[in-house]
Amino acid sequence: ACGDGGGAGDYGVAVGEAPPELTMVVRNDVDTFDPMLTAAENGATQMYEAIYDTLVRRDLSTGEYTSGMADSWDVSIDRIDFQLKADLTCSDGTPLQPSDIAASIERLADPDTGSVYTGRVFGAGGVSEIVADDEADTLSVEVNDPHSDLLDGMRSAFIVCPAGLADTEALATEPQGSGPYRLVESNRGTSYTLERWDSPAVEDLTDLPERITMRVVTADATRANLFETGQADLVSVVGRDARRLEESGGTPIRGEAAQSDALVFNQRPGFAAEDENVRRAIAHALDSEAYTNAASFGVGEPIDTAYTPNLDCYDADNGALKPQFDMDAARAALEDAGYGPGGETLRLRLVGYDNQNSGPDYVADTLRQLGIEVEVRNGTLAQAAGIIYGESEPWDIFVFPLISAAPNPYPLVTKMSSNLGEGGSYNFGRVRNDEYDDLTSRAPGATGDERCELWSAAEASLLERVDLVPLMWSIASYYGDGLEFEAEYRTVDLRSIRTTGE
Amino acid sequence: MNDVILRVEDLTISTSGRDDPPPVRGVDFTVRRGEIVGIVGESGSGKTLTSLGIARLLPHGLSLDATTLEFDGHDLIGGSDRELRRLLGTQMAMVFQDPMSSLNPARKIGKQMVEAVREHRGLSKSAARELAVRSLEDVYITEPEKRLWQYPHELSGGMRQRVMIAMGLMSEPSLIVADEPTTALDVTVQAQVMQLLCDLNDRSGSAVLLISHNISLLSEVCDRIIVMFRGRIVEDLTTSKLLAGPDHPYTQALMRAVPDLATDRTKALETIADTEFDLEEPARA
Amino acid sequence: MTDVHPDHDGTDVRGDQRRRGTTRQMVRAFLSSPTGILSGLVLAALAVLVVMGPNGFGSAAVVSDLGRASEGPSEDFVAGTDALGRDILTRTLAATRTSILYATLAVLIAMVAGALIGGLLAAAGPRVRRIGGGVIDTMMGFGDILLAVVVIAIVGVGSQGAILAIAVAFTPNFARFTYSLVDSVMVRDYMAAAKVIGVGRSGISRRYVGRNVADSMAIVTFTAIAEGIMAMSALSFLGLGVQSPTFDWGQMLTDGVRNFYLNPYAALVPAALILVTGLAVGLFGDALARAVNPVLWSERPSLFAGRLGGRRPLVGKDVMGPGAAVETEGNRP
Amino acid sequence: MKWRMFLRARLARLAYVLTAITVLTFLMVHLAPGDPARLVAGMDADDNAVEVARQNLGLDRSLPAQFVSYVGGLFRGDLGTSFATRQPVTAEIAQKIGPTMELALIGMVLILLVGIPLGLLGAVSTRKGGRTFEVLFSSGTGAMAAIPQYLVATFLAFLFAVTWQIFPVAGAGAISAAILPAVAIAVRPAAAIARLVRVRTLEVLETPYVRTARSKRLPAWKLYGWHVFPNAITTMLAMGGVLFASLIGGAVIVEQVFARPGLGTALVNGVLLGDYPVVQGIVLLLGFSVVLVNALVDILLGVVDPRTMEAGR
Amino acid sequence: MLELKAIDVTYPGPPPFTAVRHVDLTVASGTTVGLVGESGSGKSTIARAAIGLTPVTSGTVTLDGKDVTNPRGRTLRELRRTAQLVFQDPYASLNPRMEIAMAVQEAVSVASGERIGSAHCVRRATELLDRTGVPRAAMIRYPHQLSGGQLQRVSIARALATEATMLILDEVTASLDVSVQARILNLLRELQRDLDISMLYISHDLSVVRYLTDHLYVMRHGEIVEEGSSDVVFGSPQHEYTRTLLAAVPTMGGNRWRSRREHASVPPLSEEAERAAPVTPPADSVEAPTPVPRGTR
Ligand SMILES: Nc1ncnc2c1ncn2[C@@H]1O[C@H](COP(=O)(O)OP(=O)(O)OP(=O)(O)O)[C@@H](O)[C@H]1O
Ligand SMILES: Nc1ncnc2c1ncn2[C@@H]1O[C@H](COP(=O)(O)OP(=O)(O)OP(=O)(O)O)[C@@H](O)[C@H]1O
Ligand SMILES: [Mg+2]
Ligand SMILES: [Mg+2]
Repeated sequence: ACGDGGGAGDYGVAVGEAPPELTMVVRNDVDTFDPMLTAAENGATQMYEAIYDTLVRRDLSTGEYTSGMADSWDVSIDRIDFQLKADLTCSDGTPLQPSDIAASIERLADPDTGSVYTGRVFGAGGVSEIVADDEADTLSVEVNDPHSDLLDGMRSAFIVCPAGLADTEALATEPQGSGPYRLVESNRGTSYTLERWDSPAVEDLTDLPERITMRVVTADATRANLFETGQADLVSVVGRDARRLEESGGTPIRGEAAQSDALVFNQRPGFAAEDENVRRAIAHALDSEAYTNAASFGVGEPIDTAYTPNLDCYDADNGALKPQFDMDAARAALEDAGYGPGGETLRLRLVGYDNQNSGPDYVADTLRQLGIEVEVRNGTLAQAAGIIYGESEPWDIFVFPLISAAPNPYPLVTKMSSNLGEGGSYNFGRVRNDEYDDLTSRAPGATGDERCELWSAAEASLLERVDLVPLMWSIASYYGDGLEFEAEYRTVDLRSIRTTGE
Repeated sequence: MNDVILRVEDLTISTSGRDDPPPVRGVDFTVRRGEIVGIVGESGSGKTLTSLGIARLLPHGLSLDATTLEFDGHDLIGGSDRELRRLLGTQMAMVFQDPMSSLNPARKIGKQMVEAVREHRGLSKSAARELAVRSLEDVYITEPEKRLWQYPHELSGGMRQRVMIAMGLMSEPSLIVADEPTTALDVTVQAQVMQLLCDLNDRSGSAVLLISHNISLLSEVCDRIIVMFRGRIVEDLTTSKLLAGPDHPYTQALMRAVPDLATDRTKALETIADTEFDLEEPARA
Repeated sequence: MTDVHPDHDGTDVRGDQRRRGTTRQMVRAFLSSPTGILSGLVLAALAVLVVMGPNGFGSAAVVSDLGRASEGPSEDFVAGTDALGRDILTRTLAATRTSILYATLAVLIAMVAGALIGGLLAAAGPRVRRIGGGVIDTMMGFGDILLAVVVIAIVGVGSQGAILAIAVAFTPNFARFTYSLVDSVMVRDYMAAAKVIGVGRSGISRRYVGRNVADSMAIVTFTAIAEGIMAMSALSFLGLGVQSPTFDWGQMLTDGVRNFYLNPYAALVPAALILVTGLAVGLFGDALARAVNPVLWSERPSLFAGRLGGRRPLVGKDVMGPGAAVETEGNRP
Repeated sequence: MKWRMFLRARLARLAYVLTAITVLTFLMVHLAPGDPARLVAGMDADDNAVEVARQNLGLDRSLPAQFVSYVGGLFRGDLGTSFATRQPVTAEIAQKIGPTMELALIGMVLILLVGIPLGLLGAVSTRKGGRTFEVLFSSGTGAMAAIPQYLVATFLAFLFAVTWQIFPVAGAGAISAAILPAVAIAVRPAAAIARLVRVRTLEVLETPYVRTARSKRLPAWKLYGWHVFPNAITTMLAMGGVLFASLIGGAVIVEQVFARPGLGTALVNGVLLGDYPVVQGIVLLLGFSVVLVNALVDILLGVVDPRTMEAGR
Repeated sequence: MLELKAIDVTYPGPPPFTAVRHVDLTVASGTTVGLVGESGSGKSTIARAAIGLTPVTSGTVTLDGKDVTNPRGRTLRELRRTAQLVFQDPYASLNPRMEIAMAVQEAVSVASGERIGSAHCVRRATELLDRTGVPRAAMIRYPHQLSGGQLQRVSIARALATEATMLILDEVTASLDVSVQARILNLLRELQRDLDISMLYISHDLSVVRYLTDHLYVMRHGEIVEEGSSDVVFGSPQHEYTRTLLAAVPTMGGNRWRSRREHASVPPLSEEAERAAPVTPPADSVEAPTPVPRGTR
């Protein structure tokens, strides 16, 4: 369908079936095909979804966990027992035994691997035991601390085949997975071609396109151009070019992020934002809607809570706890902090992330209206990370793109709590919110209604102390040429793509 | 066949868009076949421009006007382009003032030499080369075959000048216009070049129009000498007349201004002051 | 002394009269070129904008109005608004100061550094010259942008980084230019003559090297500012240029280019200013070159330096020479 | 003999320039602010992950030790491993060099095809007294040189890829995909070349040897082709190294607009991500090619104009 | 006054080239000495060596009895106060960015220690320019605004401004018109008479040398082949080369070629004359290659 005539949406199959061939454009390149070591977002994740398999999956339309490599599973608060499918095979044809899967998970759990996902998947305490039984096709994972989101974590535990584990260096360029697709052609930085193979793990092969070309284009406008000129079937646009596509008749499918873009502060001793009044003043000065316009040109949605509506413990009422947009209140709070007229001038260093368009500029602009001197430092996510984690460059405010694949509140804990990591090293803002620490240490172990109550209270404590100022619910617009599908912020569910015949 | 190879009547060369008087004004002269004619005059009197005008090679920005400009019986002003090309390409040869820069530095001597005859006489490559070798021999250049493969910068000034002459001679022209061909050279080399020119004139009957500052030199070589001053011809006289005593005071002064080996050392040289010659118009504003 | 008639018209040989004459001639030479006048006017207008700066436009350039963000061209906003609802036209005009000043600063640093390096190299021994020349050639081989990017890798992103990067990137060019300029002056006969007369080191460097090099340097520096603006804007495009709240044409153009499909004016307005500045600076430089070089004041006819002699490039050995001048006593002015 | 000396001098230059570049690029990693290990480990990493990353990168060893192993690697053709992709830098470069070279080559052809004839035309018409053309020429080339490349690129994409859809919007591989980016990077250098050729041609046209050639009454194409052009071209050849640089530099920018992979993009990303081995490798490679191009140009100049070889000593 | 004893000058290579070999040359006080010879024979090299512009490899240079071989510092300054070199091309040897009065003032200032523009400098410069016949109106002009003859006068005035009593004139009239040449020659004679200066006059033009000089040196291939009082050398040349040289000088009404032409048969160039113009030029006498500026912006 690559612009070769036929017109829009003509994939040569009946309406409602998966298109046999598909050209997708992803927003950034795969950094490495080692899914445990990746730092990238959309491009890589989308690719792993196709190439690697996971034990469980989640249906985006229903929110239900569905079968992956495991047919069934038995979840407790600190342990899962999986019953695996028989005769699993790697895409290179070698059989995949439960012990191989266990080895892959162990690598993920091993702190020496240096994976970012270790804590998120297994919780603060780490893994205590992984047991595989090749005869019975079972696998069990047990963690040290109770972790109610363990099952969800397993969604992002991509299983690497033995060939990959044997040579982790080669894994960087040659994926070794058991997912439904094989990488048949790779032009780094430009395009990748994936081909479906007869994986025994896939129930219905016709649900998936036979061949997917993934092109990498970082510029929003260019992705939009590719779509407009019919050179791509499925693109995502995160910025203002969405408006152009809509004007020319495209209807976007929303890929919602879990957790909101928010302002976070450097609360280390000696920094201005250590003072709650300063944080409050800043929070009062910011209008979520205005920020959303500046940062996403209206594609995202303004939000006042840290948890987004697609999160399982979302509580809209917590929004009232966030200081509301009110410049007078902001001025008052600032004066309480000893700045402003009569007091000294407040100087702040703002770190922004270049995907947030004019968002950081908006924040800076507004704060300047309060008489605060703001210096902006926009960079890539990696640069921003270098600043906020490193001790070499001072910073005060960070516009934090909290985008998580997990639809639960746990990922936020790693940023806001002092419980995790040595000396709170995850907690880059050195937030000292004892209430939050306490609540979040209990929440992962709780079940039923209590779980969400605890999480909700934890969110409330952050908002009350203004440790976090939620601003926007990030949403990526996906446009399909005569296609419908389910999407998250970072990925499109390949199994859900269907032609619409429009 | 006409006895006169070059006839110039009322030749004026003017600069475009300037109020200055034209650098060459109303020049008349003729050159007969086989004749050696010299042009002498102070610097800037229009000698070079006259010669370029005759060859229709005036630099950009100058325009030419004449009642008659005839070469070998062909009208150089009205004649057809094609005809003139061939005529001037074969029948008139130019040897310029500065041998150091008159040859293309980026082209081998051989190629530069043969291109005119190949163009106008359609000679084959080998025939043209042979001719070039013979021509180099004619100007007493040693190892002519080797020279063809050399670049101009590999030759001495005197050799380059001889190459220039040899190049002009290849098509056996009826007129050689040589503009100060020896100014940059040693007296000994100058003597060789002069000998060559005379030699050729003798052998193939080419007429020579020789331009020089050096009136003594011209007096040794030429049959006739034209004296130019401020863009005009002030006197056109035979060499014997010159030696016997020219009529025009400028020519007389010119002869006295140049010391020769016999000049009286105790006397100051005579010089030519600007005001001395009252031509109709004052020189330059 | 029979034939020499010095016209004793009582002219004095003193300094001020001389200087006045020189200035007058320069001005006259400058005014004789229409392009020079035109570009001069454009530059004057730009200078006004530089002086005004962002604050000269009141709040229009800096204060955001999110209610009217990302609008297309309208009566209120001739070129539309940016993502924070600021008028693009006003903002572009307001950005003139930063754009020109930063580029100028970078170019000046490069000029000083390059002149020093080039001058020292030209005065150094053959070995140093060869090695230095090789390094400069190679640095030049990298080109402005690449060098600047590499510098930014070291010094970090931001206005200072960008200025420094452009300065470093331009330095080899200036060094090379100064080097060949000084070198061409050094080998000239008048240098030997000056030495023979016994002119001291400082006299040589001021009156000989200095005077013969200064105007070409000044003009090249001047024209390099346009290049500097371009290079700055390229850095902005790569995300390595000046950072908010500072804004320059490059930033605006970059933003405009990203928004090209929705509001092309957002790109075209700053592009037009960059273009106009570049052209004006170039033409002005040409006119200036003619004005300050006494050799070009009056284009005198001569066979090989005729009308074209005046249009030699301002590079290399021919800067000072009038070509093969046909000099005659009869040509006395 | 002449050639041998000439080549020896070139090789010596190659050696010391490369040494200088190697030391400089190596120091770059250590002069740069920030912690590469942190950058590699990513946003969500804790101290442990960072430490692991540091060890993996070999950044925990002493500076001289690192330098020795870096230089040792160079001799084995090993430029290190990319921080971001964990791939050998050589592999990384091998993947990116193709598209960039393609762009540079097409760009070069365009520059020559447009710049030289335009310059010659400019010279000829100036000589004929075409004042209007002269003004057009100088303002035209001036404008061409004063428009930022990314605007040109975007504009070309807008017209030819989006509006008329003659060329693909983005990508690499097919030649057609390289045309627009090549045009975009060729515009400025072509203008520069045109100006240079014009000025130089005008100079050459006034030389005595062209007058000599005119006196032979050769047809125009021979006069220009044999006498004017070879002499006018030397200046342009001497610009070869710089031309190459401007193409690569242009590629950095244009590659972004057309979403082409290439050395330029890789370099900028390397800088932005702090992926210094890649930056180091690319800088080294470019330095090498620049020195090589300069040497080639010198040799070519020696062929076209044999006098330069003697001056080159 | 000026005495060169057994000087050798070798230009450093590669390959090194010995341009002048064992040259002895004396210029007696108040006299004019001529130096002639073929192109590239080392005449200019001698001039430059005498003035300390080119280092002498061996031998001594004395000026007024003082040793000024390869002078430095004080010696150099003193040497330059006594001896001056005037170059062939007056245009090239004047700073194009300096008005000619300034150029002369500068020389005065070097000699007197007074500031440029001081009353003394102005007066003396004006005086010298008047003396050499440069019109007053021309004094505030730049070199390119003057004619070649005027410029050559400025050069001479500048040399005199240093209060030099020894002038080395290297082909000073080669680029000038005959009538201008005559004026310069007259000026030189006049200056010599009035100021009692000594001159070393280097030229190709034997007629001029004959007219101007008392004593003559003939050079070839870096060596002096003949020396003697002008009258003697011109009258009865001893060396073969001198004879060739003299024979080649065109004389008014001399009819070497014309007569031959009239008598038809022209013998080819003699072997000897061919050797006089070497087929292979000395390595460096070829035109200096123009370095092409690389990467000019
Ligand atoms: N291209 C030109 N444009 C305008 N005027 C010119 C041009 N070339 C020469 N002239 C002027 O024409 C006059 C005659 O010049 P020409 O070169 O013919 O003199 P000449 O007698 O050959 O002098 P010389 O002995 O110095 O060669 C001079 O005043 C010169 O300035
Ligand atoms: N700087 C230099 N380096 C090397 N060789 C040189 C240098 N200057 C001159 N020569 C060589 O020294 C020889 C003598 O040169 P010089 O200039 O003294 O000759 P000349 O007699 O003045 O010649 P001309 O009559 O042409 O002026 C020549 O062969 C020349 O090539
Ligand atoms: Mg002439
Ligand atoms: Mg000499």
